[in-house]
Amino acid sequence: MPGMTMVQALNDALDTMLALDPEVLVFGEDVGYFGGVFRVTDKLQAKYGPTRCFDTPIAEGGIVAAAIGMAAYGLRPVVEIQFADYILPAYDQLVSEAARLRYRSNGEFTAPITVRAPYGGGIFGGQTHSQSPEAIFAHVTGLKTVIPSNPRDAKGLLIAAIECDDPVIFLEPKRLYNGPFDGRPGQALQSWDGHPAAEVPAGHYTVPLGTAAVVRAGHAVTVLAYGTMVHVAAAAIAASGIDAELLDLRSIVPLDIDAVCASVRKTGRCVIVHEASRFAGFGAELSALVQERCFYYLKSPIERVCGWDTPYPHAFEWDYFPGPDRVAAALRRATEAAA
Amino acid sequence: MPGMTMVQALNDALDTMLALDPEVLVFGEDVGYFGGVFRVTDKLQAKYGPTRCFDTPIAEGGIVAAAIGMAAYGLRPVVEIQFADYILPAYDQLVSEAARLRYRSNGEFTAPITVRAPYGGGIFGGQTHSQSPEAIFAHVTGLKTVIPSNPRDAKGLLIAAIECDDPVIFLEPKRLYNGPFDGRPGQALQSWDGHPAAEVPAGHYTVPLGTAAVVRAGHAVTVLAYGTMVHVAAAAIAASGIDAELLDLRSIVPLDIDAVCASVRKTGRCVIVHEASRFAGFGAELSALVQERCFYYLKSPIERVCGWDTPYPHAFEWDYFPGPDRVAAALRRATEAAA
Amino acid sequence: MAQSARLQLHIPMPAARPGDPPDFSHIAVPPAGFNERPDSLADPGTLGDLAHGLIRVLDEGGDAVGAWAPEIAPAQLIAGLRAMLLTRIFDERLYRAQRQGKTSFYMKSLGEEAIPVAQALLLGPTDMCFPTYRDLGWLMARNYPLLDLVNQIFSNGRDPLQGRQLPILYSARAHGFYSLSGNLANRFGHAVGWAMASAYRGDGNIAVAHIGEGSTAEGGFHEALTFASVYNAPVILCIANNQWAISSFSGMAGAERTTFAAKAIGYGLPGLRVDGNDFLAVWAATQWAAERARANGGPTLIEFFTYRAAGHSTSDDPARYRPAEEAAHWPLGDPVDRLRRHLVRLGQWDDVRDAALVAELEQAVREAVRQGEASGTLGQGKPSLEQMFEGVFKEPDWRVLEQRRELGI
Amino acid sequence: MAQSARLQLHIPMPAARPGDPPDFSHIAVPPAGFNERPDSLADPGTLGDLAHGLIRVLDEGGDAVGAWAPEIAPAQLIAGLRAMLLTRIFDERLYRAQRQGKTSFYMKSLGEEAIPVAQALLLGPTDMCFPTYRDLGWLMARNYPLLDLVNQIFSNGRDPLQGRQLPILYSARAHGFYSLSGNLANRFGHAVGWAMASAYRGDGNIAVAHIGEGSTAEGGFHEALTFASVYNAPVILCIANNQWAISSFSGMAGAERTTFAAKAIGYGLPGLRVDGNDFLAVWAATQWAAERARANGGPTLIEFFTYRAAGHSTSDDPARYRPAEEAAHWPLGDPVDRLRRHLVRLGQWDDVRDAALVAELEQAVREAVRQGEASGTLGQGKPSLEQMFEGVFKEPDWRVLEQRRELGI
Ligand SMILES: Cc1ncc(C[n+]2csc(CCOP(=O)(O)OP(=O)(O)O)c2C)c(N)n1
Ligand SMILES: Cc1ncc(C[n+]2csc(CCOP(=O)(O)OP(=O)(O)O)c2C)c(N)n1
Ligand SMILES: [Mg+2]
Ligand SMILES: [Mg+2]
Repeated sequence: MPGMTMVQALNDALDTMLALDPEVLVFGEDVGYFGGVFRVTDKLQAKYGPTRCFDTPIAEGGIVAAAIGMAAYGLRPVVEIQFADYILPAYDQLVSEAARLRYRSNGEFTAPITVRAPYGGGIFGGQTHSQSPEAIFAHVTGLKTVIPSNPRDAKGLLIAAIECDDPVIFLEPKRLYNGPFDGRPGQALQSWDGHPAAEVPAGHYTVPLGTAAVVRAGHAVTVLAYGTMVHVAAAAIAASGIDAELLDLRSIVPLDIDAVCASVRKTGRCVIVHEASRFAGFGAELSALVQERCFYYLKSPIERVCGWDTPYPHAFEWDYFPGPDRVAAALRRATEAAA
Repeated sequence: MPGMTMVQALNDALDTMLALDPEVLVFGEDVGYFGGVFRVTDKLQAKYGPTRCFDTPIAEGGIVAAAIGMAAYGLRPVVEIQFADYILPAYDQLVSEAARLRYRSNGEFTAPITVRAPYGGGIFGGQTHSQSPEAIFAHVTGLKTVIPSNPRDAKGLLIAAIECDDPVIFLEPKRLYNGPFDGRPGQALQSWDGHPAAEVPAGHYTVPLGTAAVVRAGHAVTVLAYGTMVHVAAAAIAASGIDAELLDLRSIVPLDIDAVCASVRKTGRCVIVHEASRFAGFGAELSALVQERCFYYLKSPIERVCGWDTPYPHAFEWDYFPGPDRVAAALRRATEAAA
Repeated sequence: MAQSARLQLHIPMPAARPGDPPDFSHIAVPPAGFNERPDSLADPGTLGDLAHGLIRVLDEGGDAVGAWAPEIAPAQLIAGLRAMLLTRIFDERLYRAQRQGKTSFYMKSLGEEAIPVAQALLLGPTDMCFPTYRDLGWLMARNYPLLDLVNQIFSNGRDPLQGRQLPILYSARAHGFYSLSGNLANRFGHAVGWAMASAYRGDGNIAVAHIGEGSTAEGGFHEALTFASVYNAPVILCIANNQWAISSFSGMAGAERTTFAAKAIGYGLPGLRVDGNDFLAVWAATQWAAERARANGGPTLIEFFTYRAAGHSTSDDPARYRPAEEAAHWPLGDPVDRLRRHLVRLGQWDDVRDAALVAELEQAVREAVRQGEASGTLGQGKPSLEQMFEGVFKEPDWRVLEQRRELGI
Repeated sequence: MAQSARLQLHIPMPAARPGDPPDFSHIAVPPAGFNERPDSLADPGTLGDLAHGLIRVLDEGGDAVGAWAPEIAPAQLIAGLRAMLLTRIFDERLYRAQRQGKTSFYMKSLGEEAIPVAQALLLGPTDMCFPTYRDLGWLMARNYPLLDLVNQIFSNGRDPLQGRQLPILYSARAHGFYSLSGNLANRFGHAVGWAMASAYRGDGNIAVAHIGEGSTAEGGFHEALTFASVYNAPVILCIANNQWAISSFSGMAGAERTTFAAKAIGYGLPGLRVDGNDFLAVWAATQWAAERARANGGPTLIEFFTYRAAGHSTSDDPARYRPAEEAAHWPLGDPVDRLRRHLVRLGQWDDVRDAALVAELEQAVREAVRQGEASGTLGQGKPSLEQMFEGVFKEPDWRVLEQRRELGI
């Protein structure tokens, strides 16, 4: 099985679904002839024709509105928002319409759309090409939110998202598109080649939404992460020498609450890692859930390692980014703290 | 001092600022001649003229965009979004522009705007006239978020918000506009008359943003609430007979973290109450902060009493709404749970 | 040449406020039959007059005149009158029910009934209407059961939407009526996507989208028009310009400067300005746009010029912001009276038949309300509690399941 | 009459893709001087031709012809040429700096320099430009220090924005240049609010807002135009139609059906379509709109018809989606060459002076880059770490203070 980058795996997922299901349409800004600014839709227009994969006007709200109308008709639109930072003009359509259509119409109309967006930092994109807005979707009843961390999951999760009968926000860590990243900016770019998770099965398969993956089993402390931070956390664990258990949540809604609780009950300690700003970020919900459900197991305070409560600052990318040193420090605090 | 309703107190705050500061403008949908669908801007156009208080086109994004441009020029716009549910079309302007303008321009341009919106449920407004979106603002670096619970605070906080040099989201619990509400729908409507907090000082005064109020001192458990839920929590405490300490946060950004920690360290137990859906709501951040800072003081799991993780359902208003019985049950769980 | 002056901020103001005499002197009403009727595939560049004129068919005497006069079988005209009357009678009765505390909220479409009724009768069963809250007439014309309407309004156990949605925000897929919701303008773009899907599939279905003139200020209106024009979607985009948006007059949405139909020009689309109180003009204009759409001619924007004769909703008191007698002075008259007059002129209608029809419809509405009340009104006899937790997702996740248990169900 | 047909979804396609010969046959270029120049307070209803024509002043030979030919002192023309050349030389040099890894990102305005340069020279010091990322020319014309530009691009310790913003997203209040950011269209409405504030105060300041043709599809564009027209704001709303939006041609924003200037008609505003590569036409059209705005005549929408001769940004390779030679075939030529030819024709310019100016500007840019590098390039010599935490609010709250400590500063 040849290794694939995450970009290739996502492209393969779209290719697979376009081939299998004539109701699947792929559209967004620059996704047609050009194949997308990150190449995720490369060659799909040439292969399936301009009515299956096409460009759109620059209007994220209009893109999502059109997708909802198509889905209500019976199609399976998969739209790309060029950067997650630019999903906000579509926020009202996602919250007030896509998320609520099934409920308010008692199932007469539904919006099984998939909204893909490159997400997160690590590429010196500055304030408006680096943000991680997952928390504002996690809070919305009726939306599912998925964040893959490697090529194999990316393909299987994207196919699962497209086949899901509910609207799915699919956030793609752009720093992982062409190689894993452990949060150490100094070194040479890593490639997906040879990475076990770069072995992507051909054809149709799914990774079910709502199932976390145990990336590393351990006993000293549980680390909850998703997206780029899974790799950063793994590097921090290795560096710290602490026998941590690392969970890749893969989707935050639905959340694999059983896997989270099982691990924390075993280790009695928990570190939560995400790139988004800390305050009212998704880490807060994870922390609240863990202390509600594992209170009598906890030996030390749950730690959160997150982006600072500032906008994403261009020159200070690596000062803002919660790298392996900050994660390792949290692992030490969590494991050293008195029970 | 005559008693005022919250509507009158808010109107008085706007009247006071329009009189004091020619740079203050008040505008929004139906706020001009008509005085607003909840009467908060009643008579202001007649008193100050159509260029100080006026109607706008129905375009929340356009309203906030215009306000930002005016603020950049040097004015102090105070805009009304007719219902908090309809603030979402302005979300991108608030997050990407108002919240970031000072930071990205290194202070060359700032957006000292105040965005008022009637908020929360309890009036059978159904899905789109009842929501509590505070969490999606609390997560945004650069925005302040204020939620008053009584007339006196409402006036003092609104004046503080208008005078604040940062953008402020000012959420007005519409169920409290014309009387307090303890969460028991059965009984006759209560009036603000005779309520101590309905005694509103005349003229200019402020309630500083970021200072919580201790509504009731107690030792058994700390209750964190804001807006309508302050009254519901008070009723639940009275009904339960538990010696709880009730904090009215008043603003969630800035958050009075010292008051929160001081209380929980004293009581060792904590119940968080809000009307918004629970998952990834603002209660999650409060829970995370409390367990991070008071871990070794906590005798029982922090409880959250919130709206369910469903849209706001018209017929089921009182099943969705976290009323005093649910709060009282949480108080019992928190105080009975073994240390 | 222009001189620099002290700048002034312009705040639009309506011609009349409470206390003033009603004033519609700024509204020009061309005679019925005035406008030409170009071919339905005509180049939009040649249609500018239609965006600034006013397509009218029924003259004062009740005759259908001019190039736009449509061919409509008398039975269809009578069906239209019936649906308009039924809408009006139902509105009156359910508005009262809200005042009686049987529901939380209600909105009437008084004076605007001709628009959805004519379109519902004209368009096909598999076409889809993306309505506003003033389009009850569509459901009446499509014979949607009155009892289902009442049950939805009362949020009782038989409510088709199971108490999840505000009264009158119906959803009726089988009747070609898309799910309504409170957020203005949001569904205008859904209509375009729906029409694009029909075109993608090579089906023959078209969409008709409705929006109020005040809501055209929302960005979503522009995005919908942009997508419709770029992809040549088979959709009819309709603006009901009823002069008011709650307390704000149409000038707050741009009417001081030009018509709403003129907005079509900036997208290279046909824009028709139509007398919305003229059942035949509504029919003819919609038919023209439907022909165009079905022939791959793409979208048409139609401004229906009408007047909101009632208050905005049960929460509103229009006497606070406009002269109480304004409705009576509306120069385009009442759509029901005008269609009635036409039918009389055709010898198809008389007072006896009219009285009988009104009595029959009043009886039908009374009966539906009685049956609805038997199933419960707001707060009494609501749907089973599980329904609060149903339909968040296709399958409930652990949060909803736990919360159901927490609530003891 | 139209026949029902099998519906088809239309997907716009440009005339030429890589491998095809460049094809601009669909672009009509009227002769310079063709359009009339109405009074600057003329009724928009009479201006339809200007929205569909193309205002051009400079003819092939470099003469200024027709009613729109403006009075410009030679010194001003030379200042314009200088700013355009400086913009182009600076772009070239800093684009290279990105390739050398000295910064993360860069965008050129090659071929579009005439638009911001003419406006910056024409408009007043207290007017405000709400720019796009292709308006560096404004800052050059206003003599913004080159070194400050370089420091911002290198995000070094002397960066006026202290490393907080992406390269080229400048802010320069004293030079009448509003804070740029990445989100397209969002600041179009700020310009309207700013202009409303000037009118409210009774000041004389006007705003000029820029947007790309692709970005006109955003809802914010429509909302800005609606507010501008409703409140008659003193603002000039400018669309730079450079034919491309990254890889999407202007047809993706509606250009298959009509002009962008025609969008003004739906708001009852004047719409001018202008040769954006003609310095004198840009000047004349802006002057007309500025006169109108200052006389309380309200907003004007201007489409500047131009061509994006470079790639979208350093992240882009246009050869992937358009013929490489397209720029060379652009029918409206190059704005620098055309202004040069005009100056020569006036006897105000020759090759010697031109060569001297180019040499001087190249030297100035080299020097600024050298000095900027001395203060540091991306990653080396960034601003002090506290700057990451400054300016979130006017006063830092406890979160920022704690996090600073956590980071050990
Ligand atoms: C996004 C949004 N903003 C504001 C409102 C509040 N609101 C409800 S109806 C209305 C007026 C709409 O006027 P118009 O579009 O003319 O429709 P009409 O009521 O006249 O039929 C307003 C402002 C809303 N429902 N949604
Ligand atoms: C809201 C938003 N959506 C998408 C983008 C990504 N993006 C950056 S530039 C661009 C193309 C803009 O084209 P146009 O408006 O024509 O301006 P031009 O680059 O041609 O000057 C896109 C899609 C963005 N920056 N903001
Ligand atoms: Mg209206
Ligand atoms: Mg462009």
